[in-house]
Amino acid sequence: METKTGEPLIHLGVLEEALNLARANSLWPLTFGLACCAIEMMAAGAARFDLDRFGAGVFRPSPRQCDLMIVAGTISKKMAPAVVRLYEQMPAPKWVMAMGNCAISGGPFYYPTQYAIVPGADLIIPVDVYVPGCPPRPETLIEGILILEEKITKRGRLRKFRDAKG
Amino acid sequence: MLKDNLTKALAPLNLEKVAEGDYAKTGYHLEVAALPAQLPDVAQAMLAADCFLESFTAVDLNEAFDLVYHFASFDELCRTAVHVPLGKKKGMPTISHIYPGADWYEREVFDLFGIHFFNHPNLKRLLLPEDADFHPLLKDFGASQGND
Amino acid sequence: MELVAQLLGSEGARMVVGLIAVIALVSVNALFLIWMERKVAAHMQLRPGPMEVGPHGAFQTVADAIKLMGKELITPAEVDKPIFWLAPIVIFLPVLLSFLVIPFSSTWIIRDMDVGILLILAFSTLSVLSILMAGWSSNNKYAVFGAIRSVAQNIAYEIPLLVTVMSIILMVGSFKLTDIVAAQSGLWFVVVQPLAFILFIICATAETNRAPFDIPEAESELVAGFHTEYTGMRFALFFLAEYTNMFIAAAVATLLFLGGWHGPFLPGVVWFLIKVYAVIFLLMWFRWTFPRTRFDQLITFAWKILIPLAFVNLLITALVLKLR
Amino acid sequence: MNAVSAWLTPQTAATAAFVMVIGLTIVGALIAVGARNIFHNVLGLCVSLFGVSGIFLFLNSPFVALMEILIYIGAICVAICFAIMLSEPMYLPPPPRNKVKVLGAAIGAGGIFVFLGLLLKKTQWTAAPERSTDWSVTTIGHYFLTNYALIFELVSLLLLVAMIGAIVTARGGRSKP
Amino acid sequence: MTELLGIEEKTYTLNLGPQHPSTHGVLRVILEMDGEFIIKAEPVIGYGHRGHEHMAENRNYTQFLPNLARVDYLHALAYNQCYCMAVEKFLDLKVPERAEYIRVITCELNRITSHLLWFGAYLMDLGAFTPFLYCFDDREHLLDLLDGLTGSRLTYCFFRFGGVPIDIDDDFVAGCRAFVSRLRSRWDDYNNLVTKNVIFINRTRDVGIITRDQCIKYGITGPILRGSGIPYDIRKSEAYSAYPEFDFEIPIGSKGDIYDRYIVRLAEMEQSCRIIEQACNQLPDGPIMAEKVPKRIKPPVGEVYQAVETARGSFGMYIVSQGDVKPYRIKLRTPSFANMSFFPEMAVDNLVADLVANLGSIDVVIPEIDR
Amino acid sequence: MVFSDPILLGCLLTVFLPLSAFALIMIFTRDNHKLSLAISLVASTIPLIIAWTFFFKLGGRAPIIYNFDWLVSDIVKVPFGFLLDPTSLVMLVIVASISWLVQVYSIGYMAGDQGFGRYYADLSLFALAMLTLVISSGLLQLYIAWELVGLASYLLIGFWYEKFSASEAGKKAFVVTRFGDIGFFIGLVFLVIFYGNLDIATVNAAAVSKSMPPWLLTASGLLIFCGVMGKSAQFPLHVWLPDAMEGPTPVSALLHSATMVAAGVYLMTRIFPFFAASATTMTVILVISTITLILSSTIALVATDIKQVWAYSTVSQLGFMAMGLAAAALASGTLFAGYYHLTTHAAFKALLFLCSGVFIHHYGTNDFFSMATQGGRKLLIPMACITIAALALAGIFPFAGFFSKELILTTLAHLDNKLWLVLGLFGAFLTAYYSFRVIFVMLFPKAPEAYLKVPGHIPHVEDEAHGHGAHGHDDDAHGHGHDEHHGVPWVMVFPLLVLASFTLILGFCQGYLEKLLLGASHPHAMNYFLLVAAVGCALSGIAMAWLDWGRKDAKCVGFISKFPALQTFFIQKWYMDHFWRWFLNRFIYGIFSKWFTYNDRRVVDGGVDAVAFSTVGSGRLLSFIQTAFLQYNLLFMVLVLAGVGIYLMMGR
Amino acid sequence: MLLFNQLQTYLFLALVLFVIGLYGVLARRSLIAILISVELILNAASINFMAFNRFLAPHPAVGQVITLFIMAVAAAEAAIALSIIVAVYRKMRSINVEHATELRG
Repeated sequence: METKTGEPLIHLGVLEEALNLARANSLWPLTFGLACCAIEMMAAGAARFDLDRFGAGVFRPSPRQCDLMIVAGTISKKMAPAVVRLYEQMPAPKWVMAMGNCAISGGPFYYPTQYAIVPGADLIIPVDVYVPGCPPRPETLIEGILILEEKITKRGRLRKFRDAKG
Repeated sequence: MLKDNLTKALAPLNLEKVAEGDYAKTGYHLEVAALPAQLPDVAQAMLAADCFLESFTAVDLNEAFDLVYHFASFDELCRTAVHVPLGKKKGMPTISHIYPGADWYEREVFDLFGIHFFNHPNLKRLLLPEDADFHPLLKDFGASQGND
Repeated sequence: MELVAQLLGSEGARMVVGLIAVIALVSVNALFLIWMERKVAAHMQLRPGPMEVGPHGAFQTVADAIKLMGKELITPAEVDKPIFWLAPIVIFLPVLLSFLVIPFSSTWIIRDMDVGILLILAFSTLSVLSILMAGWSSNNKYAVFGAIRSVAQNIAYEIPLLVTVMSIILMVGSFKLTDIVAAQSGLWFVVVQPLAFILFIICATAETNRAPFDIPEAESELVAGFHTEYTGMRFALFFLAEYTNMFIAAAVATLLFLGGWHGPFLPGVVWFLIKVYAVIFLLMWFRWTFPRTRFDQLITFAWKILIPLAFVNLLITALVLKLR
Repeated sequence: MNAVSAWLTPQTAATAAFVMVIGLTIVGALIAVGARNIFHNVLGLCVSLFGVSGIFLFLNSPFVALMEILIYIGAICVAICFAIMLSEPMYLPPPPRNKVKVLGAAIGAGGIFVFLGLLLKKTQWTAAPERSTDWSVTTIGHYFLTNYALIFELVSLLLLVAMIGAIVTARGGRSKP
Repeated sequence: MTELLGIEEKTYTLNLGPQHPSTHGVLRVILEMDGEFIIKAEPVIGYGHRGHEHMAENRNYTQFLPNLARVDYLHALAYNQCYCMAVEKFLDLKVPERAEYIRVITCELNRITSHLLWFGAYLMDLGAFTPFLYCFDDREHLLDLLDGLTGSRLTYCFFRFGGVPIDIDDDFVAGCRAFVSRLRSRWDDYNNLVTKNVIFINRTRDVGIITRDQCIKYGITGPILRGSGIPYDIRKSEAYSAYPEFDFEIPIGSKGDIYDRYIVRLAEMEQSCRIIEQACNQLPDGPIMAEKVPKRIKPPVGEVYQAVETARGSFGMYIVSQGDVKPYRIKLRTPSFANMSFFPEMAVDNLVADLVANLGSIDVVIPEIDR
Repeated sequence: MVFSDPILLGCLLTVFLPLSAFALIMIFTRDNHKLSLAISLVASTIPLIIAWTFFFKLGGRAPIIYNFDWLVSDIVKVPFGFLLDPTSLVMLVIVASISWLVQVYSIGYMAGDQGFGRYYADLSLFALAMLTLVISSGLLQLYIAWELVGLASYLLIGFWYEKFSASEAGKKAFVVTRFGDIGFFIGLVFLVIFYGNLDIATVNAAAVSKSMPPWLLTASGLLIFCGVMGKSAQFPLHVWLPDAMEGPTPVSALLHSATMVAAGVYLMTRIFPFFAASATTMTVILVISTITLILSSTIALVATDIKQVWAYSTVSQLGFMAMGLAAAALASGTLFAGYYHLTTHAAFKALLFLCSGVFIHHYGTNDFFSMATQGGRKLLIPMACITIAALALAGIFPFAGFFSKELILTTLAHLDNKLWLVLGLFGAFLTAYYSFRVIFVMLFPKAPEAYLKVPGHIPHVEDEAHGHGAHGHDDDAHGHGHDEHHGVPWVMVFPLLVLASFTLILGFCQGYLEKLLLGASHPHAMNYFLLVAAVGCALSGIAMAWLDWGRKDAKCVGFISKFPALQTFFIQKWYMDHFWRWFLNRFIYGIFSKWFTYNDRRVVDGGVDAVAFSTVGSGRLLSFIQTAFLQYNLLFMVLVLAGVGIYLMMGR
Repeated sequence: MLLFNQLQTYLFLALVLFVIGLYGVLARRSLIAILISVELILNAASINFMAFNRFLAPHPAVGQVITLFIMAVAAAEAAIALSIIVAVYRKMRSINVEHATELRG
């Protein structure tokens, strides 16, 4: 008997889809900022941009209650173990977003004799969405979240989902 | 004038140099050069004149270090730069008991340059992880470390 | 004995139906309240709040709830497992039981006990115990902190709460909630006992751990307080219980001070719910307006101001009643 | 169907509930005394007290049952938890049991059990010839202020003294400078 | 007895951070506690260390300019200005007056964004959520202004050696005026919501008092220093750029507690508004770039120390040049580093809640400490 | 009910306003001086108005009694309630007025004190207690108020508790009065056990109708008089009152001269028929009060502290009142004489204290010789007032004291044994002498050296001051240094004027008061011999004082110095303090410690000697049980109990 | 006769509770555990009172009144005991009774 790895044995069809839809529409990020990008992340949650519109505005301080880790800023080598640990503390299913150039690749700080930073979050934890910018504007972050939702549901968020169905 | 007072106060210490600085060019009102052993006395004199330690760092001159202390005052515009030449592999007396604020500055210099400070209460790495084995601001760091 | 027989006899069906209704109410109410809280907060903060999931984000909490059900339940290695598992259930049970005696209108009540108000008060004290269980078993310093704070706070605020309620009971001469409401058919007790009402609201805010008294879960200090280590559905139960507790506190305030189901034109149930949600709105308003108090200031406030005031209020009530 | 309904009378249901309550009481008490972890002890006590409260319900007094929950669980147990958190460092392993003491205690308690059990068995309990049926809370309140007024005052005094005593004794920790 | 049980002390350690809601980024504080009281607090920094100073030695002077905005991303323009002024000192460049005015206007706008952010974030530390959103709302209007001029929202890199690259127009000036009047209309809201709030006053009054002596010993600067009643502001004392031409005051506190710092920051926003207003009114015409700026920046051998007043205090740059295109050594004297080094003394014998209040009142920007 | 009945509402307000003021100030506003003052003043002004309204509206009417059930059982019935009859109304007016005046006066006297708020809270507590005492309808309620008054007194005496002597004095007052109160309480218990009722009206009626057994009357009467002895500072429990002068002077005026100490005498008038029913009791009272009168008058002769003089004078006048009451009972007279003296005494003694307070406040010393040498007479209004009060105290026409003293002396004259009358007259002579000793010294000061010979007088020691400097006052800030002469604040002068006018008026209200109290006025046949004798005694006392202290070349030593032994005896206060110390040591500590010593020597030492060797072995054996491991002891107990129990059960 | 309608049931239950509590008092080391056991004993007494009240007493309020008194006393006892425990802990850093032997002569 052959099963493809990563595929569940039993597909629960509609139920799974509904669950994914719920997950996509309720992405609770971790209150966790590393550097400059954290400010833009805060701005995204604040009045003008309001991440809460998409259900992603519930910033939880404890990793145990989060779905989404937004790596907002440079990961220093000193910080890297803590980031990994936080990621490990999050309950599955969980997603990671690399926000800003530093988290994507080390950004402006990466050069031959750089000794202090980890050039890219994906070197230590799996990243689902990359949001470029230095720092990315809040709109970009929102776009990143929308893309992540698409990735989760394979179709997009609720409105798109409905349109696609209909 | 604070500058004159300081000159007076530093006179008995037999420092290498106590001279007026060129504020327009360097931003200093007073330039001082001292030997490592004299530094605590200089700091004491500075504290007595109500100056605060504005900044402290080292410069790696390849063959030796140049330690630079900047003092300034809240009451009057008067910045004093104290240069202390220090040979490689030599230690430096701490002034953290005079200026508690110097504690972190000295730890930083220890961290980045590897300069040891005598009698420092808590001399361990400040910015880099505890287990790091290099001092990045040494001029030969790039050569030895290579790429990462 | 007679009482127990009665409990399980003809009343049995009524209770079962009631319980089912209560569970439905609790979940719907909590979903609605969380949505309401997010909307209220958002509008106070110059932003729209949840908008995308359903009309005006109405299904937002549904999505949250479904998501939480689908999350991994992590039991950290160092926790005291049985207690860790039990705590979310224990926090929920007394909350459910309290609904047994709440009269939504003169007829909509599962069981009109003689000591109804006492039942609510007694079971509301149990929530502290579950918070303690949760905090202690988590084996996390922040959680223990949250638990200790919660206990100290609850001990301090339970006393004025009980004393305040006593003054109402003294006026009515009955522990029965329907009697208390019936006594307010003319004048609501909030008019007669304004001080008691204010004290009650303050204590209820503290009892439900809401801002500005939310120090057991003070985010900026204790991460998430006693439920720092909880994930998924277990965490959701704490959330659910918090909002249900809020409902109960508001319901008791309505019953004791705001005339329960009394009101013109509309049916009693509607009036009752309107009042309850108005009180809840008040609590939300507090939360989104005030900074958090400091722990010692909170305790000092209770012991030095609330408790004496509550006793003075009781004393005056007793005197007026005796001499009337 | 008939058999089931004959079996499922209110009486049997009540008996089942009673057995459950007793079970709760005794199991709780056993946990309260037997468990090594002090926090489990307190929780056991809570369970046991919950059972006792149920027993009071069976004994026709919902008022006392609720007071039991309010005072014993809501106040005393919580206070005990509080004391645990304030005093015993929770991360220490429980001390080993002293076998002699445990054995002695078991013998002593067993002896008392036998003694009182015999006493219970051999005593003839007779009810009062005339019994009132007034179970209301009002009457209890009335009794507090008439026949038992002195005890009431004494208990009030006791509580006051206890409060002051507790404050005085437990005071003297660090305070905010 | 204690030996018997193997307990030496009843204190225990609590790790605050590196991820903790109140540490504003990646700071770790190791606390030794007795109950809720802090016996000893030891900050562990370096979680945001990116090696700016090392980078400086590997870049030429112009290449290093954008780095400054990442050191203190909340008041980037002041850092820009400091660096530009230091290099200008080296090269003996005279910046045209209009450029100085533009620098002052943008720098003060940026200072207001920084203080607004502090205001909101601090109130969030104290558990009040709504002021945070209010501040961000105001801040967005400001960011729009700066965004239009500089092309970025946060990490500005706007000043050049010898002036500014882009001139401002009347729309910008009108926008500044509109913003100033808008912000002034908000003071009432802020005061009613926060300044007069009993809970807020109780939590901040007489907490975290800093004395003049401590300021000197630790080199504390900025609003904290002024909260302790010392009127030290580099904009006045060294009077760089166009600052001597404006009439503004240095707000100071009396007790040196958190509330004083809060009041000082609020008053500073108002003073910034005054400066912006005056600058807009007196804006001179003329070039915005100095003449004969060399294409290749290659300062002579020597050293320069330049200080400016940022939102967090005195920022100093110490540059050593060996006559190369790359700086030989750049030392960034950041205000939060000195301010934070006082934190252990400030935290001791307080409650955890006060620790949060104290930490917030320092207004730390972690990358600025860690560099 | 309460709102429909203004009288009851008035009573309740009278009691609960001070109570709420006390609570409010103590809990909330203690640190806010102005607010505390406002609260306290409101809470004393309204009772004042109520008291006067009651006095005029209800004065002539039948007693009004409100009784509410408090403790009810089959055997005992203890109500709480209010009794408004002429006796209580007059006292109510006195208490309300003087406490109001003192509160006003204290605004000036206590200004700037750190404990200002606490002071007013304590005053409110006192007002609560005293007003309750006055209008309570039952003896138990009265007893509770009585103890509360003691508590307030303790708090106020020890108000400056940082000062050792003040806190000691507070404790002394508390303990000594408790001594008497034990008797009082036992008396009440007697009454309850054997009679079952503590309602004042019922008790009085029962005593009059002889439905109470005579032995009970005597026994409980004497026991209750113990309480009076404590509170009204009768011999030998008078020792606390002079020490109580450590409190602030307004407190001395209010508590320790006018109202609280009069509570004892008030209690006697309250249950006068009950007391009067037993001649034995009354004789004992007469003896004790006479001793008190003479004893304290003689001590007052030599006191140099102005407050001490008035304190002993208070003790003697209280004795005088008690004498009047006792004599009236024995000669089947009425309570009017004693009660009238209580009234007038309240006015002029409060005046005396308040005037002295002005001097103390101003000069920062208690020693009246020092005041005099510093120019005390320059404060005109206080000087005039203190002279008026002293005239009243000495019993000079037309001041209030004249009439009331006259009345008591008349009552004494009705007794068969004329010795009492003679002693009373002697007391009057002494009173006139010592009061005018103070007045003359103040009015005609000599050079400071002239007073050096006065025993007890220590010139220029400012640390002795009660008022200022020593108690956290900043002399410079408030300018109370003795060399800075400035005006006295009007809030301190106003009460003086009010009281002075009372002192003048009250004498002529005799008829009105008598009618009010007794229902009818009995025109007294003027006993001219007595009149002449009394005024003569007073005048000769004054003349003697003039010779000793007033005239230009007076020797300033006092006639008493002719008898050095006697003088020492008086200065040592009749060795009463020594007596008490000896008594305590001998009987209280002595007995117990002896017992313990005995136990130690015989049981312990002897035991050791006798069983020295056997203990080693048996001790080892027993140490298994006696390990102080509580649980083993307990286990042992349980095992024994179980064993015995099972054995018994088996046997059945 | 139903189980819950018999006096004996309740008395026996109280006895069991009492014995468990007694065992705890005798065997446990921690002061808090002893306090817990004492609470059990008090509850056993309360059950007895309530049972007598239900089945025997002339007036059903009396037993309830006494039970309430027991609760009050228990509360006072707990308050004092706990404060003592905290104080003992502060002083000796232990709440093990076997360590609290300063009374030993």
